[in-house]
Amino acid sequence: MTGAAHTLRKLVTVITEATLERDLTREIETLGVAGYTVTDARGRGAHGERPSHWGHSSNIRLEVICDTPLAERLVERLRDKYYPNFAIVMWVQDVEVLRPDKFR
Amino acid sequence: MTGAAHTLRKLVTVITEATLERDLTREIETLGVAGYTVTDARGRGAHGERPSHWGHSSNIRLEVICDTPLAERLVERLRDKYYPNFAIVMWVQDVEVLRPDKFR
Amino acid sequence: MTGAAHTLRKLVTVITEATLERDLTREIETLGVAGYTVTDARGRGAHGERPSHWGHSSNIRLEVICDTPLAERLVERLRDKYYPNFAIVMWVQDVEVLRPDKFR
Amino acid sequence: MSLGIDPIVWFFVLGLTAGALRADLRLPPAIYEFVSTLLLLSIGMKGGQELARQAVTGIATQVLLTLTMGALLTFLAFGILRGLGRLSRVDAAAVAAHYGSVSIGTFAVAVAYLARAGIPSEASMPLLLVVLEVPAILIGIVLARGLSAGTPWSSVLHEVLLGRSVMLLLGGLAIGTLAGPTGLAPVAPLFFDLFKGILAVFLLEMGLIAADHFGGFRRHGLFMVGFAVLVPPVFSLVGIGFAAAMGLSQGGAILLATLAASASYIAAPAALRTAVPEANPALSLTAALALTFPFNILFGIPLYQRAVESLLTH
Amino acid sequence: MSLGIDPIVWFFVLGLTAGALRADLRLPPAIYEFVSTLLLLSIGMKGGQELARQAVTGIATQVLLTLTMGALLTFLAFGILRGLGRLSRVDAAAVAAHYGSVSIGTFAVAVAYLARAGIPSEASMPLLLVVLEVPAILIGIVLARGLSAGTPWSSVLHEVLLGRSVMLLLGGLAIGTLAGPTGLAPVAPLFFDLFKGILAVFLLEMGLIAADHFGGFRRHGLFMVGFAVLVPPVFSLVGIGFAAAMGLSQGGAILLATLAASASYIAAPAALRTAVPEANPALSLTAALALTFPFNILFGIPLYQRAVESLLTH
Amino acid sequence: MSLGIDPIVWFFVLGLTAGALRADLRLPPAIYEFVSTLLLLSIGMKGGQELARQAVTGIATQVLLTLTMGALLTFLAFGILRGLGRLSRVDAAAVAAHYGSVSIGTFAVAVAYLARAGIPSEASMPLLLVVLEVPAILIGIVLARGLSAGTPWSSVLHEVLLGRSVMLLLGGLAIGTLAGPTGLAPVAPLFFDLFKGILAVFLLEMGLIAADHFGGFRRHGLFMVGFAVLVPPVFSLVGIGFAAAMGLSQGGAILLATLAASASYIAAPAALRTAVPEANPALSLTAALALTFPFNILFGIPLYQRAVESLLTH
Ligand SMILES: Nc1ncnc2c1ncn2[C@@H]1O[C@H](COP(=O)(O)O)[C@@H](O)[C@H]1O
Ligand SMILES: Nc1ncnc2c1ncn2[C@@H]1O[C@H](COP(=O)(O)O)[C@@H](O)[C@H]1O
Ligand SMILES: Nc1ncnc2c1ncn2[C@@H]1O[C@H](COP(=O)(O)O)[C@@H](O)[C@H]1O
Ligand code: NA
Ligand code: NA
Ligand code: NA
Repeated sequence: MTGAAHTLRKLVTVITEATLERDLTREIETLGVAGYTVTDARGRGAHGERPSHWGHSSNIRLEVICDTPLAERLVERLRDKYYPNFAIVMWVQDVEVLRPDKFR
Repeated sequence: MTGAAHTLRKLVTVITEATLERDLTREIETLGVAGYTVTDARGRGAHGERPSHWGHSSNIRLEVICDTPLAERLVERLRDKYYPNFAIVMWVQDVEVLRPDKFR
Repeated sequence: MTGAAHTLRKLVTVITEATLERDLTREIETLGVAGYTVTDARGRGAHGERPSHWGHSSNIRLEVICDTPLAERLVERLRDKYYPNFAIVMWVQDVEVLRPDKFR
Repeated sequence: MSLGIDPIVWFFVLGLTAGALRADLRLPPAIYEFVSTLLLLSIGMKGGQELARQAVTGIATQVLLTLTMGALLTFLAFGILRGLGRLSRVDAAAVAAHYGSVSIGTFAVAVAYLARAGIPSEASMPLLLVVLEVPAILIGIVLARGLSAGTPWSSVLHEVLLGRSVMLLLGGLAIGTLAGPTGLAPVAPLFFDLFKGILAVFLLEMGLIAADHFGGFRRHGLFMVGFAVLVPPVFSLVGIGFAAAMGLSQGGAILLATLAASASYIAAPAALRTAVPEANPALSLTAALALTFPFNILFGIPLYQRAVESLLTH
Repeated sequence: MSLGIDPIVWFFVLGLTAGALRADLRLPPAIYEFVSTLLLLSIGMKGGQELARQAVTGIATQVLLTLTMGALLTFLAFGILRGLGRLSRVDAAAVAAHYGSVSIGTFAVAVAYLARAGIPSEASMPLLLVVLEVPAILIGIVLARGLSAGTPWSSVLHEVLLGRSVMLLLGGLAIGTLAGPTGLAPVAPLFFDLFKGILAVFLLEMGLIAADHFGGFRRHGLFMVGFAVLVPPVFSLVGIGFAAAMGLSQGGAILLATLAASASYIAAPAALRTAVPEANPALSLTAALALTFPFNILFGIPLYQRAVESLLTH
Repeated sequence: MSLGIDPIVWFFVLGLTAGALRADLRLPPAIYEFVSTLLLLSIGMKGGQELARQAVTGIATQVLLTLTMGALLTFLAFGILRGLGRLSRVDAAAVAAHYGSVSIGTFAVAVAYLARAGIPSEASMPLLLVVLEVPAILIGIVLARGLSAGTPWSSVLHEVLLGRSVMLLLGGLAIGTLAGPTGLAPVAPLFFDLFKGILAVFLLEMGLIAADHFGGFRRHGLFMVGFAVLVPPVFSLVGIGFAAAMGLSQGGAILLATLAASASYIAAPAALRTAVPEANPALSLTAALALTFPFNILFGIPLYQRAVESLLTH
């Protein structure tokens, strides 16, 4: 797209256990990321089914837009801290954003 | 992917205040976009925390698949109309779709 | 991104009728996909408005990360089975994942 | 004896009005499910508590006759829709499944209506409600698809026989029978005293939902409108006939007439959507929800009472 | 006569405390909507049932005087905020809209307070509540934007006049009037007997929400704190004046004083956010929700009772 | 005196059955939270209203003895799980934390059971419930991790001490004490009259959830099954011993025995998941929820009543 001044950023998407929400968002703030978005989710993976109807076993879906170095740091931090013991999945994509200054 | 006849389209994702939903979807229809998808969300950004438990302060996450010119117009329209006074974030990605005719 | 060993996978996103959830996830498991994530959604498309407040007419948003051949098979399977009679939309993107072994 | 309009019906009218004005009174789906769960359990438990009290004879005959009636109504509806309406086979079958089956919300309003008028009815009625819900759906599917190998029968049967309404009604019946009136006393404040209030909230919500579906009519033509409004009184007569054959009391006959006249808008749509996806879901839902349901609630039930009074003079 | 603190107020205090300690007692939004729907219908129906019973005279005058009061309070608030507070025009107009309008939660607590004290009030009060909710919002929008072409008036009017609270209160009033006390008896267990319990749950939730908004004060300065706490007693005097002009009973006067003193935190924020997006929404919401609401609940209502007793000696 | 099965237990059985048949009766999470909030507040308020009425002596001793009991049960469970079960240290510690702590749902059923049997109990019991919930969780964490610097103690303590159940029970207790029976009268229809009905809905839901967790047993082996079923009666004896030491009445002793026998499936899993993530969460949850909870509800409580009757002859 060319009309507006678009810049590339990274979109990191994390699916993990709902009980981690507070922890995770604190982690994100500590890293200095400017914002995040969370939605409720359910699913299935290596840790079995995680339905949405019972607090302990539901998931969240977290999205963070940031620049590449921060995304790199975020992904590594979450991997080191949560991969060993939690149901968690992450992926990274390129996105065009409008106001790059909003997304360090 | 090559098996089916895939075509590139744009995916515009918008995170903004839940109270804007009606306004926003009307705007989208006016532009002539064929469809959209909305999920409930919460998050944090330049306008502070927006939790999901109190109507006034929750977010929505809106997705629109359309062709590049429409995406361009949509992004500019929303930017002009909502960026000055609302909590809003947008990003754009390329996606492959199956039936390009569905997504003008 | 280069810091960790990242690999490309496909992210297939499906928006469709909520009543199909059980069917769809069974289909996905049959194909041998390792996992999926579901969130509740609403929207508008060729089949009219699908609001979230009445079970029959609400949508789900399903995400599957897998390798290209599986994604190809999944998309074709869902297209053949559901496109003729259901409200359904799908798109495919490239994503970088951390542990490619998790996503056949 | 005429009773005037039951106040709970005003809640339905309020919902319809708000929906027509596009005012947003909608309750979250979670509340809709809570409220309907309470209603289903209440109806079942009320029946069960009576079963524990009365000696019930002839239940087997009643069940068989009810099954017959369900089948008959479904074929009747299918015939009308194919013959007069010239609907495609799948659409006719799908709509017939809805009209052969029943609306539990309508039944609840009729129960409240009888309570208000002080007319007793048989303890077995909630059981007949369950019995009547199921066969039409299965017959509709067979009418649409034949007995073809492609039909996912195992999941269809699972969905229909273990559906929410069947399980909650039967569960309530069982609990009511096991516990009896004394055993139920401690839970009566929630399940019995609040019944009409909860039903009022349910009707408010149904009014909003029905209003949402009015738009469907523009597309579906005059025949469907006529069908949705004329079938209820006609089918109610069939219901009264079967009630006579079963020897039901006046109250039981009014309930059976109402059941015959009502159309499913929850169990049938869900089952048909997966079993007969080629059928147009809006067709059945618009008719059942936006016309037949309001018709029965607002005009039908008093009408069926009068019909029972003049036809069944024991 | 002093009554001590109404126990339901303790639920609000529990919510505030839990919120301050960051303990998570929060109920899901679905429950908040359920509970507030029940409260709005209850308030309306109570009023309606009285209207069905009493011969009401002079309603037109009461409505007109109430509209006048709503306008007067909005202009008064605007003047103070511009003159003393030196707020920008849009911010002053937005806050004024909140304080000219009313808080239904506060009204519900006042109704419970009067019931506890055995003080009767006019059947028309819920109607005046509706009448008072609307004009301030419209005036606030005009104060902020002038009558400029840019204002989306049709959607603003839709949102304000067909808003949840207006529809449910008017709907409840209509149902109560149509059904009368006898007609409402079957739904009384839900709508009347549970009223105070439901109000307690509502106040618990409001305490948590109010606690969330305390943070806003650091940013919004001392003037707004003073405004939020001093306006209620001042405005209550205006309310008492109008109550005298209308010839309201003591109970009616206490309710009108409470309404004048209260600030909207539901209808006004929603309408202003879309109609006057340039206004800072946290400013109004923090004041109305985190200060004025608690002030009225905890101290205001007994105060206004005393003021009415000493000022209005019929 | 034997009472037969309490009808509310049938709701649990209905949930179990529906879950086993994979029928979807599930209520939305919002309703689960609403219902459990009402139960927690009710239990607290009932206790508080008694505290306002009775002169309570020796509460400090009761609290201290209860804390001791909580610690003792946790160490006991840990010893059995390590010694006989050969579980890893973290898993043994995590399961021990669940069994040293309590299940509030089980307590609610026991309260309803006593009410039905007309057996009074001490006003302090809800307080002891709170006191017993907390220490086991903290001890379990220390057993798993030692007092290592890595443990996020501040957030663990926040979660445990300001958790939903602690806050609502203490809040209810405080409100009940402050308001007393007269003050609570207006909210009694919601919090007291509906108590058993609400508990029935809660048990229906718990049956469904428990059924979901049965699958876990295939993986976790015979030892855990035995542990989950044998620990409750054994621990109940410890509870009875402490009840004797405290000089509790028969009703109080039955409640304390039930608390000792019950295992936490809400507070403990949440706290352990973040504090001891290495522990397998399915192990504890399956045992506590799918075996110990049903065992106590269906068989345990009457058993503990009999044990108290034969052991504590005052
Ligand atoms: N292949 C996948 N595609 C999409 N979502 C997945 C996939 N695998 C796992 N997930 C999600 O991530 C959560 C945790 O995954 P796991 O750690 O593999 O159990 C699951 O409950 C799913 O919601
Ligand atoms: N960097 C980000 N990544 C993901 N979501 C964001 C980000 N920044 C903001 N958001 C979302 O967009 C909403 C509005 O953002 P803002 O206008 O910056 O307050 C926030 O409440 C978040 O849900
Ligand atoms: N262009 C689009 N962009 C995003 N979501 C869409 C789009 N078109 C349809 N959808 C979603 O897919 C659902 C089914 O689409 P349809 O089959 O076109 O009615 C809709 O209810 C929307 O939630
Ligand atoms: Na029928
Ligand atoms: Na005011
Ligand atoms: Na225990």
